[in-house]
Amino acid sequence: MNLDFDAADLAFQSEVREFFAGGIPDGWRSKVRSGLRLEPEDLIYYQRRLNDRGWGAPTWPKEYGGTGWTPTQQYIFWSEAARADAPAQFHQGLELIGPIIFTYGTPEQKACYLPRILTLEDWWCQGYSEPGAGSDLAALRTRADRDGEHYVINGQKMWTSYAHVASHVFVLARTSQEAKRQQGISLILVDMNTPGLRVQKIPTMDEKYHTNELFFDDVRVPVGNLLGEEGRGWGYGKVLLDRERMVSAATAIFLTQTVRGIRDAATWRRIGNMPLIETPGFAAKLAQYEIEVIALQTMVLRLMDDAARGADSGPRGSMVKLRWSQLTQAGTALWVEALGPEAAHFAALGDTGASADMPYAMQGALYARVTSIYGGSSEIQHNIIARRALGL
Amino acid sequence: MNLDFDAADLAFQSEVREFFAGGIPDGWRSKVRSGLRLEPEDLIYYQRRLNDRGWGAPTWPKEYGGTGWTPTQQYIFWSEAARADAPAQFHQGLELIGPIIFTYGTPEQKACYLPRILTLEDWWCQGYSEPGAGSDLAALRTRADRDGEHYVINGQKMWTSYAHVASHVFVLARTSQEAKRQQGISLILVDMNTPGLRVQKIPTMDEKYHTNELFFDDVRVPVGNLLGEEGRGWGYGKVLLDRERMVSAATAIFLTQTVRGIRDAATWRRIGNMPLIETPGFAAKLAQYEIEVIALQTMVLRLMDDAARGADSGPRGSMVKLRWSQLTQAGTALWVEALGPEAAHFAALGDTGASADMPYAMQGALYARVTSIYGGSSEIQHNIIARRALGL
Amino acid sequence: MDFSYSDEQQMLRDSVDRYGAEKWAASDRLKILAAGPEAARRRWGEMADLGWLMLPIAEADGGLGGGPAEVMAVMEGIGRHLITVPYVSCCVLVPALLAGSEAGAELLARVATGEALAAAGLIEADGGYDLHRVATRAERGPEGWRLWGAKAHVEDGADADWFLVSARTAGATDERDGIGLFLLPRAADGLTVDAFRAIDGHRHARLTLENVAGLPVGDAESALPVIEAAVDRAIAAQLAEAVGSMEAASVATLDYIRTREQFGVAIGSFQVLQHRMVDMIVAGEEARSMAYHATLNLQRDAAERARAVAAGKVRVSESGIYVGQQAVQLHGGVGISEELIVSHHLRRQMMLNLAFGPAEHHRARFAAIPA
Amino acid sequence: MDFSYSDEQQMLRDSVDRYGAEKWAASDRLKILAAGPEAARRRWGEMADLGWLMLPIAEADGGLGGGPAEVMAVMEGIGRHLITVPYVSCCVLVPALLAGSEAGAELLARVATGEALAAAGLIEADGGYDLHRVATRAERGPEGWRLWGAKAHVEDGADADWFLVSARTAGATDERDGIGLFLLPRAADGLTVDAFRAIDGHRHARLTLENVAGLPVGDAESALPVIEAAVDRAIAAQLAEAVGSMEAASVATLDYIRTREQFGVAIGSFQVLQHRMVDMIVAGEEARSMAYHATLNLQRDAAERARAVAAGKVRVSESGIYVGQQAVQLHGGVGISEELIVSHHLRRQMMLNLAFGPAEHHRARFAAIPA
Repeated sequence: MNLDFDAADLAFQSEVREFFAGGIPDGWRSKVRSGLRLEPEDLIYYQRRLNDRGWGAPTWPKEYGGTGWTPTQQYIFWSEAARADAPAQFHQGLELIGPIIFTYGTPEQKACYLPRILTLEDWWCQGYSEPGAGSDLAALRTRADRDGEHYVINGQKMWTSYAHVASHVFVLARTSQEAKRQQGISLILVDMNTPGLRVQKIPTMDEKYHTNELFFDDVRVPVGNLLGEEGRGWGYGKVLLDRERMVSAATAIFLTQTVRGIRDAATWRRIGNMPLIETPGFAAKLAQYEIEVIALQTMVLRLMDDAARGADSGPRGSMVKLRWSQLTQAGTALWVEALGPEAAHFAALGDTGASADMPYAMQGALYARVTSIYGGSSEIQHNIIARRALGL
Repeated sequence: MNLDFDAADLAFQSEVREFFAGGIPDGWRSKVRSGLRLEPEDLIYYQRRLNDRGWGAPTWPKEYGGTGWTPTQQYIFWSEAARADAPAQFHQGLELIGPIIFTYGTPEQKACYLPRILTLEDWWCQGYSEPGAGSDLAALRTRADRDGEHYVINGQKMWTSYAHVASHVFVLARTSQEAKRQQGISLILVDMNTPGLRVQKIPTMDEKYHTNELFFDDVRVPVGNLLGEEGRGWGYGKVLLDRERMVSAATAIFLTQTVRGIRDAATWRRIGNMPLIETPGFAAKLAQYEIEVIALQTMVLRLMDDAARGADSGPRGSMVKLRWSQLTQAGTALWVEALGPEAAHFAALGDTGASADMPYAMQGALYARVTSIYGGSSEIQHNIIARRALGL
Repeated sequence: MDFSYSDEQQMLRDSVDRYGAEKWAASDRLKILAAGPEAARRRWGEMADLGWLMLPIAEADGGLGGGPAEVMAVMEGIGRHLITVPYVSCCVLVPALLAGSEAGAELLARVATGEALAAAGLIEADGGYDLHRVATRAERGPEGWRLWGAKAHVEDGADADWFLVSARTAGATDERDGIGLFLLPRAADGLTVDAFRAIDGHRHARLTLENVAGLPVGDAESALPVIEAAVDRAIAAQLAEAVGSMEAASVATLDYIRTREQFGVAIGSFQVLQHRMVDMIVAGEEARSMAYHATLNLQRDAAERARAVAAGKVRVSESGIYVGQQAVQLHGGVGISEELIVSHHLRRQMMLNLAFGPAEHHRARFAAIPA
Repeated sequence: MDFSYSDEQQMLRDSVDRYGAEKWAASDRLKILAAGPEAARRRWGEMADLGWLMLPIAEADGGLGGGPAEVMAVMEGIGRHLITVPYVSCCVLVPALLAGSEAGAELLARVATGEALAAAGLIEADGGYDLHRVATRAERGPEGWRLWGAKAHVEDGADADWFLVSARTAGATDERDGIGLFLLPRAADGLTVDAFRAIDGHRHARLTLENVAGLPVGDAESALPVIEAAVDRAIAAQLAEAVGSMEAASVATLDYIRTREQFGVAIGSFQVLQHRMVDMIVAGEEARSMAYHATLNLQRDAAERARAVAAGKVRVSESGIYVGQQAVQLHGGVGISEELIVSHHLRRQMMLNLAFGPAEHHRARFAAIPA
């Protein structure tokens, strides 16, 4: 048992730290710390800088253009990124569809899609949820009917994040109406420019544009866009499930950024003659928050250690997701509290600006509410852990 | 809408305050504040003093020796009792079986039992729960078989509080084996001295002796001891249910005693040169606790107001029980926290005594854990509210 | 002791509910908030016509002399329907600050009819929401009083025609004595008004005062007791608003979990969601009790009043945010959409907590007042 | 980076589990606790024979030089089986205080074999658990050092043969410099030992010192760094104990809800209980992570060590009490009975929180150390 990095890891840490030193524009800081995504052009710029360095896909094997890093290296990389207020990479291509493509795709699909994910030339979004199929995804009704060399897709998808930016969408659709529930569902890759596909914004309470409804009206795609076997789409989700823990783990590492955001705001604001951060009440709250972040990050380290040893970490991925969403919510709320009266000044009416942290802290706090809903709600995570870990 | 008492109520308040002034022995204080029951002899002394004044049964109608008080008067009485560190009256006779007897009992039963409850000559305990029938009381298996002019009772009861002190027990038992679940259950009054009835202590973590198992081995009681109709025992519980809110309400009023216990301990203990109560952290915790107590007591006032107007207060009795148990637990835990290192000194080994508040605060904190289990656990209260108030 | 509304109060309550259902339908909310100042003035005029604007103004000041319970009856409805207007700031706080003053008589008359909007600047950047921490200075010169300083936040101040501002006429920044209250028009020379929109649609302001002429209201050296009492009234009114909003959010959520199906059954059949819904209802009952407690203590002495209002603020804030968050959570994805009303309730609860100081501030305030 | 026990550590862990299962069966617990001092000495001797008592003692001091991970392996088992012995106080804390000192060499040799029990008195009544708040005085006279004062709490001190006591040799009560550490036998003239039993069966003491002769250990003016480091070691050991206890309480609860029937079904089929059980498991995972974090930082510099241990203490205390309480709650009535083991785990968790300062103390300590 030890927490120390070996010499090679320490050398790697220096290398990464050097890469990030000074490389992150100041303007990203508040947004990044509040857990909000940067604008697409910024994410593309960031992804290409990483990819130029060979670090475009920290979790992919080398043969597909990934880094082939060990879990410890991944942890070091993400920790240093968090330390430098770098953003998390946009994950829908890198972590969701990419691994399915390199695991189940044809050689042509791999050659076509993987390099373009690394450069963010292709921006992928995920067409899974539907109005009647949220937590109960297996109730989905979108259909893909075979017509010669094409599938004809009809239906509606919901909560398709970044569809308005994306070039491609991966869709779960029924290719058989006989089979029930999970069976008869296939995974199909669709170019967003295909006729009949319409994107409609869903305005959300944080006033950021990040999610959409997708309408499929006789959308014809070549059968070559089927990923893996017909009717097996549901099963490919399992690959996702195994990698999902890495997505949660990586984002959990970035919570140290929120800590810095709170700390800066509470250092700046004064109550009488004392910085807020020195008042015992606030100091205790921040301490509690930092401690819970340390606990979560140590859970992540243990997950990484399991992964490195090829050990089964059971439902700890779900636990990380659960606690991460709670801490994202608690942290952004504490940040808003630190701002005091400024927190009521979300948007300037007229030509004076709001404070440096606003509106990001508040948007972060509002956006954070969805983290316990998406990617399997907290209630669903509880169900999963109860079933998998406890056999209940 | 107003919170003020009218002139008559104010006069009554003075009268009650005068009664309690100086009338409560100092030695009761710590025990009472920690929510622990006094020794039986003290409770008997207290009950008789009240009864001599005509205040033996604050919630009973006058015709049975009660006070006939309005809900407002009851509230005033309990508030003043709490203010004076008087104990809560022992409720199993007064609030549980008494009202069933005066509602469903025969004239003989009323004449025989009610006066002796008022004087605590008869000490009642409740034989409901069984090893296999806790939250699911309808699963009870104790049977009372008719044999001529007697019932012969066989079975086992559990969690019979104060059976070791009691002179009588009221028992729910099956008088019909055909009828299922709630049907075929009767309510029978049993003298604790009846042959075949055995009491066995259940040692509990608070190290106080308060509860027991009861073993019925061919216990023969006259059929005249049946209360109400045979097979209708379950239904009489409804009377209890309606009165239960008064038990919860009354005990909730006594939480101000716990506040005083915490306050005294935190005033006495010093951290460096400062009383604990002046440190911002503890002050905030105590404030939060007091505020929640105020909220609960205002809920109780509203319950009383409903009762005075004959309005249905819905499941607010369950809500009061739920919150009362949470606050009993939180308050006693805060008291233990206030004691600091002394809290580790539960019982002296040898001839030196422990601190004035120990072991009561700690026993209170341990005993408090059962308040969310007995009388319908918090989970059951949630079920009840979901069903009754929300129709879920 | 009586916790029921009188028939008249009940009628008032019903009328607000009718108005809210008609004019502030959830489905129209985004449109209403986006409408310009003219539409806002028109809506405000409707409320004036119904007599609500003059309701809290004392009879001696030309109002209807509605007491705390009448204000509560109105505010519950404002909360239930998320009626987003500066009612508390302009019609509860300002009249309480100006009550009986000569300086404010004319303004109150115009507030009562809806002709003028007024707001109060009482909070400073370093003041930690304490009303006695006033660094803004007022100096008496040959031509009257002049003010220098800044007010970090003026609740509902964005569109105000008049401002009431606390300023120090004597003593050090955190002394309780030496605080005056001054009235100034928006157009006053030397006054800069920065306006902001909050996440709940309310429109606030920040003031900078650079040698601004102000008319003193009442005693220029000891206005603090009046200010604290007035703010407690405003807070109590907002507690009732929070209770109304909680109720509406809970009703919407209960309807939703009864009808929304997942895994082939209504999600309200899942025990975990049932118990969560129960916790929301219990929180609502607690909040209602605390709103009553605070409101019915408004007319008692200063310490009792302050303790009751501070206690109310703490518990209602906690309950309100909890209910708002869980309403969103139980709705799942649609809970965060602009289209459904629940996220608007959450946003309002978050901002109600901040107005006149968050729960943390009032918890410390409560702790400092002997019982 | 490595979070797994080595084979040797795993063997140690298994051996404690075997011993616990054999000698500390839940069903024998009350009997064991009620047995007299002789039985206790016998049990202690068994642990000496197994080599556990000398495990944490440095090799230079004649021990096995077990590091933090070895101690953690032992402590998990002590927690899982609720082995109620003064192991942390006598075998972790005292050897860390005495490490390398001449004064303590003989005592350590006797601790290693189980012949002597020692305990440390470091906490004073007004000290708020701060180790530097020392009012007990030590004065050097012609015949050596004499001590005056009181120690409010000596963890596991009831049966100690020797006491280590902090005392001020210079400076004011709350200064970090001027603190010495002194060794005294229980029979010392002027020493009064009041003994107490805690709710978890541990036996503590309170000391009063009236002109007591004490042998200085190390530097009589700057023992604080050693004391703080030693206490952090003791705390880390207790974190592992808490984790073991949580694990056992959760396993017992899971077994219970799987088999206990109400309303015709196993209560583990109720979703609310399932989710509660999950929260217990998550709390246990968090606590384990924090115990590792604290333990593996013990050998880093003082600030890092203190921050990690304080953080561990906060989160493990919160998690442990939560798990203990819910274990009792999910068992219902029998949960509070002496007969079942769950309430014993709750009691131990409550007392582990208090030992060397509760979560509140360590939260403030954490906040005061820059990251």
